[in-house]
Amino acid sequence: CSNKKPSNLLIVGMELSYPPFEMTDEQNQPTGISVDMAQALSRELGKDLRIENIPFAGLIPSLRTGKIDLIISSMTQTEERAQSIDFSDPYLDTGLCILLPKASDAKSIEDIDTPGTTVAVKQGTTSHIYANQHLGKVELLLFEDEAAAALEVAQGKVDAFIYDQISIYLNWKKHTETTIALLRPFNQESWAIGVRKGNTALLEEVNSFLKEFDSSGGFDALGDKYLAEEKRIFKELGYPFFF
Amino acid sequence: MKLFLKDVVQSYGGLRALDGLDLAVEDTSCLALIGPSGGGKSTTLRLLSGLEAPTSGSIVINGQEIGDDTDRRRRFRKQVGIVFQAYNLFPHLTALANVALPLEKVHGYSTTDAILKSESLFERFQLEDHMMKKPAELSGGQNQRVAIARAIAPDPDIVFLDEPTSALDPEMTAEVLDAIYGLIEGEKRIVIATHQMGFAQRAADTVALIAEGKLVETGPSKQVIETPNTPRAQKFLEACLDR
Amino acid sequence: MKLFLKDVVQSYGGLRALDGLDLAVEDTSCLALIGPSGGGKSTTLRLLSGLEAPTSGSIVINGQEIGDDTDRRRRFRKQVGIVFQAYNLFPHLTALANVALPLEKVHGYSTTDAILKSESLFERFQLEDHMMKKPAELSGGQNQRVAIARAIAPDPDIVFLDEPTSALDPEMTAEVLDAIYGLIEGEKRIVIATHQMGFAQRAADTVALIAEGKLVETGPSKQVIETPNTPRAQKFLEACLDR
Amino acid sequence: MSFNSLFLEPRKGNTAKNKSVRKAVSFLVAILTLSIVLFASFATLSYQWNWEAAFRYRLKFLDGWFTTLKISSVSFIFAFVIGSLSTLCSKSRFLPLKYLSLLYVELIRGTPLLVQIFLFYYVIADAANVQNRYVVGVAIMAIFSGAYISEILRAGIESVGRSQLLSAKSIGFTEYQTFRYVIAPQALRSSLPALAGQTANLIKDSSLLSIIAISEFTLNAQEVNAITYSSFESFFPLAIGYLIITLPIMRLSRYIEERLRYDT
Amino acid sequence: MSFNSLFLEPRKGNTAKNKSVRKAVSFLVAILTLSIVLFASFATLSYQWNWEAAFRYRLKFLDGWFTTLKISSVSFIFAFVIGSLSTLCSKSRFLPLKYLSLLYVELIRGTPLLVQIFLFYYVIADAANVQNRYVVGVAIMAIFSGAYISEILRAGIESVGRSQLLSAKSIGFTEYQTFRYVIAPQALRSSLPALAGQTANLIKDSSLLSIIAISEFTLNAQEVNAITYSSFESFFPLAIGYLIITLPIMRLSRYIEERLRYDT
Ligand SMILES: Nc1ncnc2c1ncn2[C@@H]1O[C@H](COP(=O)(O)OP(=O)(O)OP(=O)(O)O)[C@@H](O)[C@H]1O
Ligand SMILES: Nc1ncnc2c1ncn2[C@@H]1O[C@H](COP(=O)(O)OP(=O)(O)OP(=O)(O)O)[C@@H](O)[C@H]1O
Ligand SMILES: [Mg+2]
Ligand SMILES: [Mg+2]
Repeated sequence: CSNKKPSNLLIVGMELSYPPFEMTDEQNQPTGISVDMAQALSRELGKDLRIENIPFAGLIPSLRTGKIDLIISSMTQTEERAQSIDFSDPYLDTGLCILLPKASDAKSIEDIDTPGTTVAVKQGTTSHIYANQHLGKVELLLFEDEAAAALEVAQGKVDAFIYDQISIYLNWKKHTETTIALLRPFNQESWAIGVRKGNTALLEEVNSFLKEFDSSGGFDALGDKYLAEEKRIFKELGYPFFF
Repeated sequence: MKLFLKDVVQSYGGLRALDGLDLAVEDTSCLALIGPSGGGKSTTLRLLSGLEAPTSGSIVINGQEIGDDTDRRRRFRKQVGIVFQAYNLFPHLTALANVALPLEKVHGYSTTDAILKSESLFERFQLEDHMMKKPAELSGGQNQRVAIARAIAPDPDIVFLDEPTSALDPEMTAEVLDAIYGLIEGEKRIVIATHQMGFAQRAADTVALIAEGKLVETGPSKQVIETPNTPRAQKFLEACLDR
Repeated sequence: MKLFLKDVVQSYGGLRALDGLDLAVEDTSCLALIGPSGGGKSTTLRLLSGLEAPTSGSIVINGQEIGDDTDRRRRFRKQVGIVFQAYNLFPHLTALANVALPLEKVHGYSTTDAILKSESLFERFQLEDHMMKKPAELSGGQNQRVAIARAIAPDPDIVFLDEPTSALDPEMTAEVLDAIYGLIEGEKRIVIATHQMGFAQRAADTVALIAEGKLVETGPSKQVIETPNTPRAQKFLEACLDR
Repeated sequence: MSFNSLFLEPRKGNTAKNKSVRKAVSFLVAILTLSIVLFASFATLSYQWNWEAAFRYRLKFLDGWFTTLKISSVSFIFAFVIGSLSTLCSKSRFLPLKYLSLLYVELIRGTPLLVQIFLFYYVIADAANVQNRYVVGVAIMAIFSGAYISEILRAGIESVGRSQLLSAKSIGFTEYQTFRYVIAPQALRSSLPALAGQTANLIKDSSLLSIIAISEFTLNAQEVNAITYSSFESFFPLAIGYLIITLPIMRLSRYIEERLRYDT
Repeated sequence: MSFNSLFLEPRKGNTAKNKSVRKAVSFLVAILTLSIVLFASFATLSYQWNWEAAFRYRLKFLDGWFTTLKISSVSFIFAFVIGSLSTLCSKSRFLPLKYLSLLYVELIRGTPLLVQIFLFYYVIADAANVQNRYVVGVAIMAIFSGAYISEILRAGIESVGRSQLLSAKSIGFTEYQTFRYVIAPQALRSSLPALAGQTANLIKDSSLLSIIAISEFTLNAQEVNAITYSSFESFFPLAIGYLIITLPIMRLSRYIEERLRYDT
């Protein structure tokens, strides 16, 4: 299917609802760290860029059926996903964190993994996969909408919400009076660019781009552009930062 | 039965179906309403039987005002039986259920008694073979007979019949005439609207001729039909085939 | 008009509405069907006018077989006019539209001509004031007159009338009689089902008495109605109020 | 056997013996046509099927299916009650009640269920201190479907002719009896197709309850999809699971419809 | 003014002068009741409102709203055509066609739109080499809604009495004329409430097209929600945006319904 379109076009799929990595600006144009990355990549490859806004669950099917060429959507590299698609070299390290109701006295992930505890995760994400594998005792609640999960914590309807670091931080900022956040990641994971299986030519091009982009300070610049405040606060708190 | 209608007006939209009808009948067992089509017979019957309230004017039957008051009209209706010109049977019920249901639900018969009573009426009107048919499966005259059966089944004090023999053959018309005599003997009172002058003369002791929403002439049936006084009545009755 | 029905059977479910009807009429301008209610008059009319196909048997009108073939029946129906016992006007159309629509759509009148023709018929039947009403707003007799107007408006070759005067007063009945005479003079042919023997005798030259789905007696109208031969016919006609 | 005798419906009254054969053959032809389109499409897709992964999660499917069945059947009962009450109110002479019912029907039918779930669960139920998400889920679905049912019943009631009401008055029926014996049976008959459709919708719409983390059928299927990355392998069982509930409802409705048919 | 004269609907024929006053007052009472419930609930929530963030994204809302409007109006037209054709087929004497229409209606009504979108976009449209996602989106919505409309029209057609058909035959109408002048107007009248409901559903259901990356109203609102972390601030505009489309449709339908009312 992939040869139905002009070859000088690079189609990148992402879910534009994950600030500040993938989002839209007030003019409804795609913007964010991943968008800038995609632009740099297309320049490097000498191709025109088209960004497709696709819900997370639709990304892998779209890639597999050739409707897009790449996934740059803050996608964590996992073994299961690697069976369906190929991943580039990782470009960002992060980990999962916890959002708790104000009254909670949990201090770590181990405190949460007790019978009778309800834990919210975003369905289909690595938080979901982690909980499935490591939190055997809790009652798991799946959310599609992370705002809903954060509200549940704020209203005390669930005992914890597990998600990646930046999301937990931003959600905590929305509910500062009712929630607390444990912002030290309790596991390690890394994000990578998704490429269709067998498309090794593109995979190699992407990998060499990433290497060069990193060494030329591209990621640091993006961090300063989009995450200046977070970078500062994380430094103050002594948490590791992405780039 | 004493009937007293004073300046009764019934408007439908702009049209005055009854346009100041005055009628006073001192004592009658059976009153026949005759007159040209569209003159207001059916409308008069609907008002007399308490189905509709007149736009204005007063209606008194046996000293009882059948006026504006909905509750009084409802109580009055329980003591009367009505045969509509278009029969108005319930299309979703069998002929038998059409007759038996009001007996059971309104007049307190047991189910068995209601059915027995209905069956005897069906026999009288030669409908034994058609009890289980729905109205749409009955012939015109069969529908009319079911409607008559429904009206007289609960032994009402007054029966209002709107052209009850229009779809009936001479044999059945005679049977209905018999039924009317029976009712009169049983101290019931009857008001019929009819176009059949022969039938009117035999059944009714009093006749009222209504045209253009007004009373034209009233009096003993033989006198009005055979030797009408007013020119309008004379003109109307001239054309009769069956006088 | 020549009519020939041989062993016609019409079954509804288990019931045989017509149970082997044989009728041969050599030459008639107007045939009247009489007989007890439920005897099969309306059914016979539906078959003769090609609205239904008989379960079995053959029907020939003027040498033309009105049989099983749907297309032939449809062609035949365009040349006939039908008045139903229950009028069957279209409830969503005004009285005027009920008459004018078939003129325009089936018989090729211009809209103006269709309306003019309809209006002249409404005048004839004294319906000028009721042209814009829907059927539910008309009195019983007014509905019946609209149905007659609809049937005769396109000058059909044969007109089938099912108790066309049942809801009409003597004056209007005379008017309908006149209309029938006019049709006969214009070489049209007519079949009427009726319970009014006086009307039958005046309008029809031939009478057929149908009872229990079979022919009882047929012959010139005066003879059959005044001096019937068979006992069944004698019994039926005995009860007549208007002979 | 000729083409006609195989594929044409016999005319009324014609009691052709091979009626059921015709039906079966024609039905097969219809199904085949559909299947061929599907197979041909999948063939061009060169999709690597992975049924095993989906099969491993069969319990998850089953769990979700039962949750959906339970939630939607309980919701339906309440929806019917709410819908009937709202229809009743819409016919009330007490105007504020009438308008409240109108507002209810229009606001609920006019806005997305998603918003309603959010508002109801996180605002109204929270204020009312109802914490059980299943109770709230059932309540929301009942309120949502109730608005549609109310409108369906209203239309059904208004389809009962005025002459029927006059007739009911004439035999002395009270308003309740008129409703019970005249209006309701006729209105129900004419509302049946729409009611069946609404029930199917209720069952399917209940999938939106996943937003408040009710692990119903669709959510569970999507979860399997997310875990095993086998979209079609989880969506086919999903479609079939819903059909197992909705098909009998639609067939039953058609059957009753046929049984209650009467002419006017 | 007494309680009665303010809140009770005047009886038929009573030409009370303060009719519109009554209506307005009662309507206000109804709206107030509703608002109070909402406000009271939000008061207990202690939610930090952030309307500014949502307002900054007004263009995104507008964009999505227009997309939804465009997609659903085009879909509706096709859905109506497809639905009518399917109804026609379901009345056909050619049995395979009849059963194909039956299968279409039951399979589509019986399975979730989500699955249909997935299957249609990733399999059938792909095989047919249609790449434009908006074209596919419109096609899916038309096919989906068409099944519901087909069932609605079928019910409407079957509500036309046999005597009407006999009457149409008797005046020499062809089958087409019978349909055009007798069946269609009566069926349309009786299907109108259900059709309006289905249209509202079509508009709202089109939000599921977000799964194939059509940036319609709901998706855009959810994105604003995700970007600005302000759920209710994006859901209120969402509800109102849908109401702006659906309310006029429902009102118009009621108005036409009232205008076309006739008694049988
Ligand atoms: N659709 C139907 N289903 C069942 N039985 C029917 C149907 N139509 C007519 N019948 C029966 O067929 C018989 C003949 O009916 P038909 O209407 O022809 O009588 P008719 O002579 O016109 O009577 P009437 O003078 O009362 O109009 C009746 O017994 C009637 O009940
Ligand atoms: N609902 C209505 N809307 C408008 N006009 C109506 C309505 N009901 C009756 N009318 C009109 O009122 C007048 C009287 O009607 P009514 O039915 O009382 O006449 P009738 O004497 O019974 O006539 P018929 O002998 O033809 O049955 C008629 O002109 C009729 O058109
Ligand atoms: Mg009358
Ligand atoms: Mg008859």
